[in-house]
Amino acid sequence: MEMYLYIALFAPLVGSLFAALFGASPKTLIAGIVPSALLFISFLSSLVLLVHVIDGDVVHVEMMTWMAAGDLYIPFGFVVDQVSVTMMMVVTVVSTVVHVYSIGYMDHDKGFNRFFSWLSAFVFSMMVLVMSDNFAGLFIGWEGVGLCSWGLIGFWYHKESATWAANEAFIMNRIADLGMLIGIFLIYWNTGSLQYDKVFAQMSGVDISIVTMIGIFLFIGAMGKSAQFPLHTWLADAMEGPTPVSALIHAATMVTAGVYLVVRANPIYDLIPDVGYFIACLGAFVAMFAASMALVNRDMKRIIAYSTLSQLGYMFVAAGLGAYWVALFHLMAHAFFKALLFLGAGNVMHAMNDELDPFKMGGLRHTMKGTFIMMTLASVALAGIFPLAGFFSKDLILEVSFIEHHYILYTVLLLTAGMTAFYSFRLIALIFHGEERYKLFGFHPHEAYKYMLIAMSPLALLAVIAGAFKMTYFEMVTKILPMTEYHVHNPMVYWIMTIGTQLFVIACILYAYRKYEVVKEDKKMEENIGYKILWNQYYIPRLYDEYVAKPYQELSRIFWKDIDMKVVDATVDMVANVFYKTGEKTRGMQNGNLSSMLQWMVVGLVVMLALAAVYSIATALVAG
Amino acid sequence: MMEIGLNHYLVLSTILFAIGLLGVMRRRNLLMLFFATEILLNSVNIAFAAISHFYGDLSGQMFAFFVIAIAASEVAVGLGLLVVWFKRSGSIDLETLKSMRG
Amino acid sequence: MDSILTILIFFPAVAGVLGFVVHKDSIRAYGISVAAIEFALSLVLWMGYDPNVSGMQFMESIPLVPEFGISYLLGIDGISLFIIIMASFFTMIGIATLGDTKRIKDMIITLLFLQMTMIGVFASLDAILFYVFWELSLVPMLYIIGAWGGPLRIYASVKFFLYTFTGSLVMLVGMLFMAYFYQQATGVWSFSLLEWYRLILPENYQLWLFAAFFFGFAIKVPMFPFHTWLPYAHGQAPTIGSVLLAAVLLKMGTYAFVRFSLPLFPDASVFFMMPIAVLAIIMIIYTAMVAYAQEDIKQVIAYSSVSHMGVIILGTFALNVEGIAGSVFLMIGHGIVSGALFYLVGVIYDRRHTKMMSEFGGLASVMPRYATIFGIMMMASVGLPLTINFVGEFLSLLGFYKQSHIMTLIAGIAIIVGAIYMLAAYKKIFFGEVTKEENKNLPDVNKREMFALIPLTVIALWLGIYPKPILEPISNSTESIVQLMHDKAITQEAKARIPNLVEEMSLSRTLTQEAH
Amino acid sequence: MFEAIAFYLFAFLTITMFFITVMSKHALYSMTALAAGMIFISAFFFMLGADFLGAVQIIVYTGAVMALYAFGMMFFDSTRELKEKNTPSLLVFGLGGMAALLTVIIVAAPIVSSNITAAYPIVEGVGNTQAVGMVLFTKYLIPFEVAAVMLLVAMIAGIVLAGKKMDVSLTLVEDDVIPQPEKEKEKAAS
Amino acid sequence: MLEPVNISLESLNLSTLTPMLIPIIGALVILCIDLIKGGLNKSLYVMLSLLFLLMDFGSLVDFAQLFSQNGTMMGFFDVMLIDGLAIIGQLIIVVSSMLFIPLSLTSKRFHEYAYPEFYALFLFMIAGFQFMVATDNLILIFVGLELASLALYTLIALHNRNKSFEAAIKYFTMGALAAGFFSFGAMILYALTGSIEINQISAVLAADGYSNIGFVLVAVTFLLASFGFKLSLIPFHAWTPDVYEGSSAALAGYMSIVPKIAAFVVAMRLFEFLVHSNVIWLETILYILVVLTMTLANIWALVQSDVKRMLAYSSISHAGFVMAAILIGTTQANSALFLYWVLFAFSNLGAFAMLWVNRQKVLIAGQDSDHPFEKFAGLIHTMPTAAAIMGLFMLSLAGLPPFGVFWGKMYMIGSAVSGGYTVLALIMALNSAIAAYYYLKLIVFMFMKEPIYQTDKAIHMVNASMPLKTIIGFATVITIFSVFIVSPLMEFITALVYNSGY
Repeated sequence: MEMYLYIALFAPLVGSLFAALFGASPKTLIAGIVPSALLFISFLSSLVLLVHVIDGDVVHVEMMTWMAAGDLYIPFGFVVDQVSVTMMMVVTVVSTVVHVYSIGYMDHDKGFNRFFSWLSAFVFSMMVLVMSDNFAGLFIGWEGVGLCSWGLIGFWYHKESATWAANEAFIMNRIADLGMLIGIFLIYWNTGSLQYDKVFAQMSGVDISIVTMIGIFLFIGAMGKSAQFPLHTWLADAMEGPTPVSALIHAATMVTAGVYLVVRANPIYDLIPDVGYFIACLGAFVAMFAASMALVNRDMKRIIAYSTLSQLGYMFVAAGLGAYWVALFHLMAHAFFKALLFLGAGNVMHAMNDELDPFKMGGLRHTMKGTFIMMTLASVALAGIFPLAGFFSKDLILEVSFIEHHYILYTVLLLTAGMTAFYSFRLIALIFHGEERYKLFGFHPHEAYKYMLIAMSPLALLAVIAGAFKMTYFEMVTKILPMTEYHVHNPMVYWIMTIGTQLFVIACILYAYRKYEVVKEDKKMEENIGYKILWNQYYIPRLYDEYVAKPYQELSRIFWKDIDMKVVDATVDMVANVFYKTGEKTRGMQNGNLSSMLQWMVVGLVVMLALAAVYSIATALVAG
Repeated sequence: MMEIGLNHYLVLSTILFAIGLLGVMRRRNLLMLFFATEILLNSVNIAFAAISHFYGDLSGQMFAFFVIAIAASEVAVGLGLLVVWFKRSGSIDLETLKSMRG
Repeated sequence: MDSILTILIFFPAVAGVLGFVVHKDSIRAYGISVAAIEFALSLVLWMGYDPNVSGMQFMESIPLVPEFGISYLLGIDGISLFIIIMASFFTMIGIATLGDTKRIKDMIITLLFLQMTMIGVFASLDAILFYVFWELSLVPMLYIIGAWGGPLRIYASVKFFLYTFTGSLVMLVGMLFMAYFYQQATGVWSFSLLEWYRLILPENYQLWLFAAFFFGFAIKVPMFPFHTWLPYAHGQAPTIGSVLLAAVLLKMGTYAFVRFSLPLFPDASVFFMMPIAVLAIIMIIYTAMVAYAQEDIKQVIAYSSVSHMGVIILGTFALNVEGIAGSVFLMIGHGIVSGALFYLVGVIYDRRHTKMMSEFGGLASVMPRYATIFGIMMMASVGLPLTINFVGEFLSLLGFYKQSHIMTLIAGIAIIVGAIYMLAAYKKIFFGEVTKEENKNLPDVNKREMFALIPLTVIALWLGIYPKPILEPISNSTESIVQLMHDKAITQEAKARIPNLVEEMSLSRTLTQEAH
Repeated sequence: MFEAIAFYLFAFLTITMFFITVMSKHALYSMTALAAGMIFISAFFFMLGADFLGAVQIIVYTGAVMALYAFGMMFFDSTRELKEKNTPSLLVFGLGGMAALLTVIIVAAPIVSSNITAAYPIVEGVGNTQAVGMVLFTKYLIPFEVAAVMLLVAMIAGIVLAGKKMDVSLTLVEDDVIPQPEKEKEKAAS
Repeated sequence: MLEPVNISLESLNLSTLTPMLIPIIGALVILCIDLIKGGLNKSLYVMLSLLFLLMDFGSLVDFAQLFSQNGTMMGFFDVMLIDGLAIIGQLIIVVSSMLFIPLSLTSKRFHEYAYPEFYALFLFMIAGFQFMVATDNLILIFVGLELASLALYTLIALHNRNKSFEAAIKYFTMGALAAGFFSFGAMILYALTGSIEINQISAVLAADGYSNIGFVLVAVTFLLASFGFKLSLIPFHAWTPDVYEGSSAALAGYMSIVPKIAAFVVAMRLFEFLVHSNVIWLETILYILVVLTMTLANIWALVQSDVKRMLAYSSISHAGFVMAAILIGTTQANSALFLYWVLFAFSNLGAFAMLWVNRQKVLIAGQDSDHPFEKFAGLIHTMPTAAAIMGLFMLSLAGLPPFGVFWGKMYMIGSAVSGGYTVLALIMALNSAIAAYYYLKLIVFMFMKEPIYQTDKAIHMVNASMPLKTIIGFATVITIFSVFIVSPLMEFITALVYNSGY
């Protein structure tokens, strides 16, 4: 089994390096095919491991020492257990699809080879992240995906906005990483190890306040990667990257790393339900918050990004409430349909020459049938309509919050579910239905390559059927996660809830269709203050820009020009200048005149005599 | 007051020495400056002789003797220098000795 | 093997003297061969080094001034070994990749002398001998900056010299005091570090001596607020000067902290730990912000050096094995990375004769290989895991976390602010459209430059992934220092702050046994 | 009594003379006053029983030194009134006065010492000259000889400095224009 | 009647005179040769002087051995005092003279070397200094000092140009004043103790318990002023830069070494016992003098535009630095003084010799002194070796290890440290840093600037000749490898100083 583990882990790396060989040369198809094939191999190995692990076995290897100093001992160790295998499956499946899809999507791009190198490198980092058996290894992957995300968001580096977004994403993530690092330090100094098993085994013996700190700091790390408020702004801006990247990184895998971390560290969070509750609240808040922004946005990818954010909020609610397997399940389901949604959006963008405003589209269902079907499927899944994946996973989270008696959370999540349905179908309606507005702008849409659609189809399939695996999954994953089944015991309530929710969601969908089937300018709404707030994303980006970025820049300049140059350095120069100036000023004493020289001698004599007189008088007085 | 002791001589010597210092400081003519240096040495000689007398010890007189010898040789060298300088510059005024400074 | 350290130190110097005879057309080949032999010798040293011994190895001792206790005492441990290797390595690639330089003969001979002093500093175990090399290293660097530097080169070089010289004179007074105390205690003069290690001083003496040594070391490091010579020196120095300055010369200060301040004055180290940590944090954050405001790419890297040195200082004053080993490792890491970054700036400077970031933009498409290597080095500098700097930074911060949570939290901002200025600089140079006509046809890195850059890149990654061969000897040697400090400490606080490894070692041994 | 009167008289005279020496604008007055002052000093020597010293004082100073100065004065043609730009006199007098005052304050105090022993006591009945000669040629023979060498040096210095050879400076002219020494000239001629 | 004096010749210990007699005889021989046959080449006189100095050196070595066996020797009615200080002092004087005298073998002709009297006076001067250090009789000190000084004034003037006369006259006049100070100070001491021998004086003072402290202080004040002049302590230093500038570089270098070491030895004899008597005043005064001299001289040296003048100020500063030894007063400090001075002698010899070989007779346009910094600009391009050697001497003078002066500096600061003068040690260290600036200035000019004077005339090395180069080479070697001579030197010096009771 170890061999499969290594294959699953390193195949993407090999792919990345292979593509990197062609990094500086013009487009080479093989640079796309080989990494894709390798990823498929990685997927197969993961599958083998899944089959192996599903019965409760765990594959654990220690490849080599990484760091050892003093008592610290960190190996490159990898573990394939039920949790990580889930993630591996998600990662390999989605990434294989995205790779194949990208061969078509990036067809005309100059940076084709570079793209695959980065993309495979990302997959490798993600695999390290999920497979590592210790926090340090997790951190490697954690930073690695950050790096690749930077490279991929800023992939079109000639665009100012892209590079800006890349840097923003990296820096935001770094802020969170600091929290994570501190969490790791705390773990090390309190347990003497960073290996998951050892840490968790000792955790119960650690002072609860420290466990709380650990929980908080680790969660700060998770907040950055999963773009939770207030570190969420980067995710929307990250849409500057190529769409496959958004599908893979900013929907399916990387952003869910935070959820994975919380799930992975469940023995810690189990000890500190208060922190868990906070996580859940924040999750619910973000779910609502992000969904609200998606309601009015006019950028196709940003809408989907906010939807991702919103869904991450859901996952955190589940994780925070201790329903780790639910969170993980939603993570998986979400990965499939959200990636599908993004890839569909990619097709649309391709067709529309990278136009992102859905108000300039409309009626595309005729020219892009395949895409239309798949995106609609994905949206239905996202909205949580039975029997698609979203229903099983998302409604479960609603149930969890209900069962745990967090009714406020429940209400928030329910409302958010409605909003989700609304904005999803607003998008579908705007893109695929109604008039063919694009003609006004002179676009000539066309369907994407066949194989791109074929590549997407596994995702579509999974988006449809993933819910069916719920029980199998439950049994597998609860071998290491807390085995809590969430059932509303009163069947009456259960049915009312389920059907009610379904109806509510469908109502929202219908409202969205009605409202956006025919597009008309609604000035009144746009001048509404609520609309403005939402449209400006609650003014948070501007806030950050005005009150963080600009002051930082200004302060840096002041530090340099005014403090470093005018105070610190000037002081040093002043010390030197004092000596030099004293010399310049007093060298006149040596005026070459013999009389003054003689007088100086006498001055010296007289001064010494004066001191002598003072001293001898003083001695005389003391003696007398 | 009327009993002349060693201190009287010392005070006298000091006063003379101070006059010599005064001259050294204020004279601008090199020759006259040299006069002042003679006063310095002479004033000391009085004190040496006096101490020698009051202590009944000859060393002081010896010292004074050598001081005279030294004064004499200084005059020779000093005048020699002045002569060359005068030949060069036509002046023995201190003001001419200002080519080096700073 | 017995006198390999002597050979290592004086071989370049002798070669430098002989180099005067070599014709200037052939001097480059001569320089390369000498430096390569020297590097090979340093590798031989590594071969012969026994990583399991934590004490000094390859000791040589010849009394120089026995009346005053000065001797020619050499020896290395895991801490100095790798810095020596790094010094010889950088000299080698520095000479090998020297561009078209005026008066190349003078340059190469100067570099060889510089190499002697660099290695001498790290191999000396006698305080005066150490001081000799320490001061002597200023001269070649003065010449390199002053003769081959930019427009402000004279100001920069003189400032560099005088500032460091002043600091080290105070240090000299400290050394003399130390020797005097030793003489008071034992009746004989001695400047041997190993002898000094045995001396336990009262706390107030320790404080004063620590301050005196600190002054010398802090300027060299350079620590805030003594750092302002560094941007000038780097800004004006030729590429090779900056590379060696950043890679090796700055390490003298931090190395000296580990070698002198900590084991000699454990109580003072504990006493001053927090103030120094505050300084280190100011260095980290403040200079990172200053770096962000720079317009000249070289200045960015210069200030980033200061910022990184802050982390090294912090790790050193963690006073535990993790922290100190981390900081020593970071010395190597920072040497490799900042050396490479300075070299990279030199590459672009050779082509465009400007270092202003506003002159560039969009170079990623013009010079993709260059951009890639720069990117890797930048990420290493930012401290990405699996690069060399991460290991050091992680261990340093980890170590200091034991001493102060909140300080480490603030110091950890390093990873944020570091990313900010580095990414901003990278963006300005490499991203965006190529706007300047001159930049459109810039040649990518050539073979000679690759000769320097490839090994550095490989090392930066290799040691990030597999630091063990270096980290293990460092850790071993660090353990003996920490144990020495613990044993010597006299105040309760110091005893508490500095871990006692004798117990812990057994504990860790059981832990590792469990792990296997 | 007589001693006191003599002391005060001569003290007054010497001080006056030297003061004139220092203050006079005329070099001639100045020199004359100096000579007079020195003769008055010799009076002190006689009063103090240092007859030999008194004689030497008169001979050396008034005889030799003053003669030298007189020659010098003639050479420098400085008999006329001098125009001296004097330094701010307050400073000069202040310094001189301070020096005198401070020294006098301290020196006026009596010396208390019981440990003073005369190394070369003045023996009653022995002529001063004889006694001086005795000491000078035993104990102080070396200083005496050194003083002789010093006088030799002074003589050489005087001769060399005032000599004709100083008129053309070899230091200032380039080597190729230096007049060749006689011998080489001859060689060149032959 | 006086008793006739009967003295056995052995008790006179006439041999104590040999070291001084040799140069005197040498001088007389030179004068005689000149009388017999004039117009002989200067090389003859140089070599003769060298020979006599060599003999002198030999006799001193002999004495050093004798001293190690028998201890201090007194001679000639206890006028002569051959103790360790005298031996080291004389050795330094004679060896320095031996190194400086060949500097007159220049390739250019200078006025003073045309005189055989120059060499005679030179040897007389050496004898004078030797007398100064080899006695504790104030009279002999005074006479020796004057003998040397008068000869020195003449030597300066013999360079024969306006500046040298100016220098000689300034030196002479101030010297006369200092002589007055010395005699006044000696007079007070005599009045106090009835003796003019230093050990006697100290014995009487100690017996009195320094009861007449006012007198002591006045005496010390005057003596300090007098020796302050010789040692060029501020504010008695004013002659130094002008005299150095006015005289030839060779002589200036000589003046920075030999007269000062003689004065140091005397100062050590005079003040050491007072320092040990815990007179706070003296300690304060010396402290102030030392610090002022070090610091101000350094500060003034910073702003000089002529290298020789800069070196003049630097030598003032070095003297102040070394004067600290007298203040500290321990055996270590006193040994450090000599060690420092020996090492300083070599570096300074080298530096001044380098200036000397650079001396051109006719200044070119734009040059207003013999050795302006501009003259050395870009020397590394034209004469790399010369530049490197000059740079080396500058670094040594700056106290950069491992070159000569560093060891002296280190030992001196070390003695300050062990003498309990912490602040002084720091001031000394920081002053070295200030000093480094002006030494660097020359290095900057030589190594980092382009040549400034565009001229076809050779202005560097014009005055060089084989002997000069040899001397410079010798100084270079000693400066570089000084670390190897420090140990034996220190052993030798410490033994001598310690056995003399200092």
